[in-house]
Amino acid sequence: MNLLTLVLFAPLAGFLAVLLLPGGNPALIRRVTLSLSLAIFAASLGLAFGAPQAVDQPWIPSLHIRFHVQLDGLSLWLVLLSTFLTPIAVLVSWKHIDRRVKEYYAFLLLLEFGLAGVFVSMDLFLFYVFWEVSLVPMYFLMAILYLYTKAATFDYTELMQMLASGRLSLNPAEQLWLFLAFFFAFAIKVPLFPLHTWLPDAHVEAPTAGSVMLASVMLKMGTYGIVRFCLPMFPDAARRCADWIVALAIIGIVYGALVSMVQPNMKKLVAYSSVSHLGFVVLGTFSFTQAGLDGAVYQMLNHGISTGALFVLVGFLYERRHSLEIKDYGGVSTPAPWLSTVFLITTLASIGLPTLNNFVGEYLVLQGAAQANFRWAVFAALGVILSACYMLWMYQRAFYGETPETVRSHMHDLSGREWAAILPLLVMMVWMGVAAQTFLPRVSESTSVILKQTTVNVRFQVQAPGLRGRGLGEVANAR
Amino acid sequence: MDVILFLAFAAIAVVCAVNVVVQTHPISSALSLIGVMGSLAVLYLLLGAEFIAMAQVIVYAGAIMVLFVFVIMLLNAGAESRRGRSLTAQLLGIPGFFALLVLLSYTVLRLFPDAAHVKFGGFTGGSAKDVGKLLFTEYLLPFELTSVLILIAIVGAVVLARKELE
Amino acid sequence: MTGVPLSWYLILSALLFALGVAGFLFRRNIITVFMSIELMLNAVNLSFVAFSYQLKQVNGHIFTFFVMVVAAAEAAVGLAIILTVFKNRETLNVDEVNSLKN
Amino acid sequence: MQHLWLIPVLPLLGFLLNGLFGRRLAKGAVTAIALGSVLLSFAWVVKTLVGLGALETAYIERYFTWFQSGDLRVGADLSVDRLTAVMLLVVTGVGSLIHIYAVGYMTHEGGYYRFFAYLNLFMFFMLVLVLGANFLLLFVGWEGVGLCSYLLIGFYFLKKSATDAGKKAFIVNRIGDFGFSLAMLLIVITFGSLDFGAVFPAAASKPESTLTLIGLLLLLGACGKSAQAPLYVWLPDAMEGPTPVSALIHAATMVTAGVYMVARSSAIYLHAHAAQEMVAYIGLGTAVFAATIGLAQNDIKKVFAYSTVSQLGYMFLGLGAGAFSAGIFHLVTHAFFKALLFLGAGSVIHALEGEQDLRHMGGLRTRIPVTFWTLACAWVAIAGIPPFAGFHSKDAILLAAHHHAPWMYWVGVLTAAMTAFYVSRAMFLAFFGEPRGHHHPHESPPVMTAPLAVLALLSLAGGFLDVPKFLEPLFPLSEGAHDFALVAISVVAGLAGIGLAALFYVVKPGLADAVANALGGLYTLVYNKYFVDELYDAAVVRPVETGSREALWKGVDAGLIDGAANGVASIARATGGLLRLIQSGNIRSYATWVVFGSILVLVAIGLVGGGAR
Repeated sequence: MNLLTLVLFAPLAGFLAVLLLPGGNPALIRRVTLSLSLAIFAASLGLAFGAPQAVDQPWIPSLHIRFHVQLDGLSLWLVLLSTFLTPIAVLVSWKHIDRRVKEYYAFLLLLEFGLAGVFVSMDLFLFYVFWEVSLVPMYFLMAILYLYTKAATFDYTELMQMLASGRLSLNPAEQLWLFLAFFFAFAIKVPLFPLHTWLPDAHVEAPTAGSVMLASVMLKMGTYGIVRFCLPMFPDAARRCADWIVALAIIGIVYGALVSMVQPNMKKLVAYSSVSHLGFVVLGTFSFTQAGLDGAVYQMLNHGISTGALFVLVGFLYERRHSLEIKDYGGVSTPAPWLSTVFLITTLASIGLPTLNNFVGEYLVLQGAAQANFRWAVFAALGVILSACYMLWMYQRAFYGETPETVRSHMHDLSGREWAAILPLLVMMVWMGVAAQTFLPRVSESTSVILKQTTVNVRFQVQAPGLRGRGLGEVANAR
Repeated sequence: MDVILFLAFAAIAVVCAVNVVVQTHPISSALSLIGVMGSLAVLYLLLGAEFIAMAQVIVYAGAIMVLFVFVIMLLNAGAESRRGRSLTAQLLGIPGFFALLVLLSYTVLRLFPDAAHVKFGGFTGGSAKDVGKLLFTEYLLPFELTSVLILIAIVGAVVLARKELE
Repeated sequence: MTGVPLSWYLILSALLFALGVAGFLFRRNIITVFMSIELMLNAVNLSFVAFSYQLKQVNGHIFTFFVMVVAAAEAAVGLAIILTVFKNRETLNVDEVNSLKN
Repeated sequence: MQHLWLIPVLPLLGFLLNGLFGRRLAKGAVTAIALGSVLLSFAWVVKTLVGLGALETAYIERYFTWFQSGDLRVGADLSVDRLTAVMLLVVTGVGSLIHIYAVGYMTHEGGYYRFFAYLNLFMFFMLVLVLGANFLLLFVGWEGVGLCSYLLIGFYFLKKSATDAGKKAFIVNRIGDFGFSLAMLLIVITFGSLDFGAVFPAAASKPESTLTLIGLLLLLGACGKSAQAPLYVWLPDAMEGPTPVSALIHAATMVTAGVYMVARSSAIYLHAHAAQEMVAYIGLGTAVFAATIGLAQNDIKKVFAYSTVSQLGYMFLGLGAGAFSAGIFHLVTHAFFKALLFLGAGSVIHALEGEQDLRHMGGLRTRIPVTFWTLACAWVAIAGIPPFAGFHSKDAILLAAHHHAPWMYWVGVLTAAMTAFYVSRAMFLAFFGEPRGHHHPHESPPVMTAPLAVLALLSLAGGFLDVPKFLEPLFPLSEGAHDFALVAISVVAGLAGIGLAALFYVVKPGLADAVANALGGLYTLVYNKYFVDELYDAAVVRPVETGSREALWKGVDAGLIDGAANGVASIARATGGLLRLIQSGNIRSYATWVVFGSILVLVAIGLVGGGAR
């Protein structure tokens, strides 16, 4: 039983434990969930220090399905992000959730289990099982089954070895269709324009903690899947489709920003801004450059922290005023100066102010995009301008100006519990903005492997008809 | 001898099975089904499955069918009426029956073209001892689980029945 | 004497199974339908035992045993459900039981 | 080790202390922290520069790697060379004076601690900007000062106009940053690094077209930050902030960051001819354009704001003409006299309890003499009267412009005349003639007048600091001869401007209105700042906003995409309707389907031949 297994299954145990608690005592349930999630987070911190861990055991031997989980620089921080945000989600729903408390907290832990599982699974079937927590991606299922019929394994490591050694060869058409099936399933989750319209509605319906987990971690499942599986397994197809996908990503960046600008509802505004931010992640991924991939992964974490914080803060506002409409606010900074300050810092992080976290990720993504094709960077950088427009405009309307009586009577400053929820996020924003090197080397380690895999295969199949790969050589020459 | 026994009891089984299907009164169907089960028990013996043959008589013919008959009596079920047929069942049922029969037979024959001939005494591993040994070693967990299953079934049956009879 | 070919047993099994299916399809009395299911289970059991003979293994017997257990449990619960349905609807005709709520 | 990091970190500490605990601290403690941190920083600058001596080459200190990806490493490295030294002295020196002044100015304002926290934060970012040893660190400072500018312009956050102005400043700056970011990306692609030490020596060997593109993109960034056409629109609005802010950020330091950045990148511009030409054109155009608007403004701070835009144009002209050191020289002297002008204006406003309209002032010369006399020093300095500060630097730029292209010199002289005119106009309207307001002016306290006096001294004598000579190792002096005729012409132009203003506003007060009426439409155009704001609003802001709302959100998102999704859903519903016929609820028909399905499976097995081993 190593630490990885412990961290992975502790939430499941927690889920069962919370279910067994007496339902009539919500205070107890909240405390138990909070301490459990904190303990899990503490344990997961150990993952960052120890040697890379992996577990590989037969699971369903007759189908050659393995319980293969592994932690590398790509998954490590995403797992930590999930365990980090769960206690915060518990805290922000402390007062807000007053019915079916037991089920709510238990399922929060189950969600944590699923998310952590998605990020460490190295067996495609296992990945699918964990992924099932949220969505039924039929195309994905079909694609992995097809792969299984060809390779008779779901194990990612094995698949990659078979691909590299040529024992499993996919012709261009097969690669393309498999890639598209994988990508489509992931892209809905990201969500990539034009598959994003579910997101704002989902956020408006979800409670605060739901929004936080959805935006911060669950959306990352899509981008993680793309980086982990789509790129290394189907590099040729990925490169062939890169132009189209990047076009969608850029449209998403600009479009999400423009639509955010005119949202009257705070949650929708933040949701559309997510569309814009995640466009950056996809853009960086499909730039096929070291900087772009590093930036994309880093941006996943950044978005998790800063957008998570935004949803937490919008939740705080909602608890006070019971409205998400921006026009119902105004002059909040007079009665609640600290709340406003924290909101401002988060806003600034979200619009990519240097020394706060998003900047590093955005910069690296843009750098990678520029190396691949300078025009991409030009269009994507427009999103940076627009993000300032919509966030600051929202901030101005909600926080500045004279305070109407309706706001004054509801508004009070941050409570101790709220501080406990938001302060770790603030610390992370500054830390990740200033000391990016805490995180980046581990990320680079994994992304450089993935990058090499996408390049190696291209070299093998560069003669394939209709393939105009932008090999690493060309990028290197451009520098 | 083997052939005669097989043909005799196979014939009884088939006739009784047809009777199960064609009889309109459930009690007749139930009695015919007991006939099917009894003749199957003999066939099991022929195949060397002593334990299963006994279990077939005791559990199926004895316990389960008694339950059926009991319920039929309790509900005082009469012959079924002729109205309200399902069109789909009519249209697809009869061709379906034959198609299924043909296909099953075809598949079976194709899968076992050169299987051995069955002779009484050709396999003697089906005694209560052998079955028990396997049941309590290799299949211990499933066995225990079935006991839980039965317990749940009993509880479920009691709950369902009680609710309506109170 | 060379004995009976195994395929005869299997064909008998198929025949009984098909009869069970037919009964399931054509009968309207819910109890008869239920008995048709038992018939199908028996047909399958016969196959198991026959295979067991062929392979000279007891495992088939074990499966048959389990099928019997499940059949018993099923009969208990199924008949309880039939009782309930009858109390509620005053009918045993499956064609009239076509919606989950009254 | 000289511990360069202390220079920016000291104000940062001040910010943290005041920002976190300021509300609970006594006013005296807040003042002590704010002033102390900046003064200590200034002292540390002086100590460091003394310790570093001649600074023939850049002195670099490397602290830690900020982030690294592949070959690209960005470090938290600070460096000092002569250019940085000049900037450091200006920023911390003038910054300290303005901090002292602000203690007096802000005494009666709410949010005292917040103001000084922001001001300290600004100092931190500004110092990072000038100390940074690579483009990205420069960008950190660049964005950071933009943020502080946003916060300080919107300091009176109850006023919508103030927060609007703050937002506008930030967003317009962002447009500039767009250019700056792209320039950085291109620099990395071209040079493989962002370090000044790696980029500039390699510039000569790179293709001119790339360098030109980099230069133009950097220029876009500089235009945003330094309020050059067409991105100057935010600076006049920025006057909504408290006056010390206008002096510190929007006159002396932040807005000159663009000038600093272009000068810093001189190696690139020297090899990118077209880009450098563009710098000159933009500078000259802005200088004239803003000066004409300044002629007709009635708000004293707006006059100085347009003056700032115009003077920054001058600096760009100098840079574009190849006289980088002249541009920096003007930056320094401008920091002295423009800070003084703003602080003086603040003193006037303070004296008149918030009145900013020149038409309601007048005759203040005797009422607030200290303010008047210090302002007069700035006046002569900006008008280019020898031997005061503005004369030297403006002269250097004009000479370089003449060397570059004579017509630029003449336009520059015209601008100089206009500059002298509008500043004199403001001075005459405020301090001469009869009092037009109903206020009872009172002189400002010594804590405000003392910095004015120091700045007045610097404005008078600052021209004798030979900045171009000091910067010679970095920017070789142009060989243009010191042509006395050209100098004389520009001085005459300045004097003419003052004379004309005196004629209009002192000798014959009615004349100004008569001329304005005579000019009619032209006057209206200038008075309304050429309707640029309205033009931008109609051409960019409205279409984007309306387009986003009507076309994208309601059209594409709700209509097209959701429509398509709903279309799929309705197809599914129709299919479901068909399938619903099968879902009769009849158990036996279900069973039939099950049989049907198993038959299909069997057929499939038969066809595929599964099991036939």
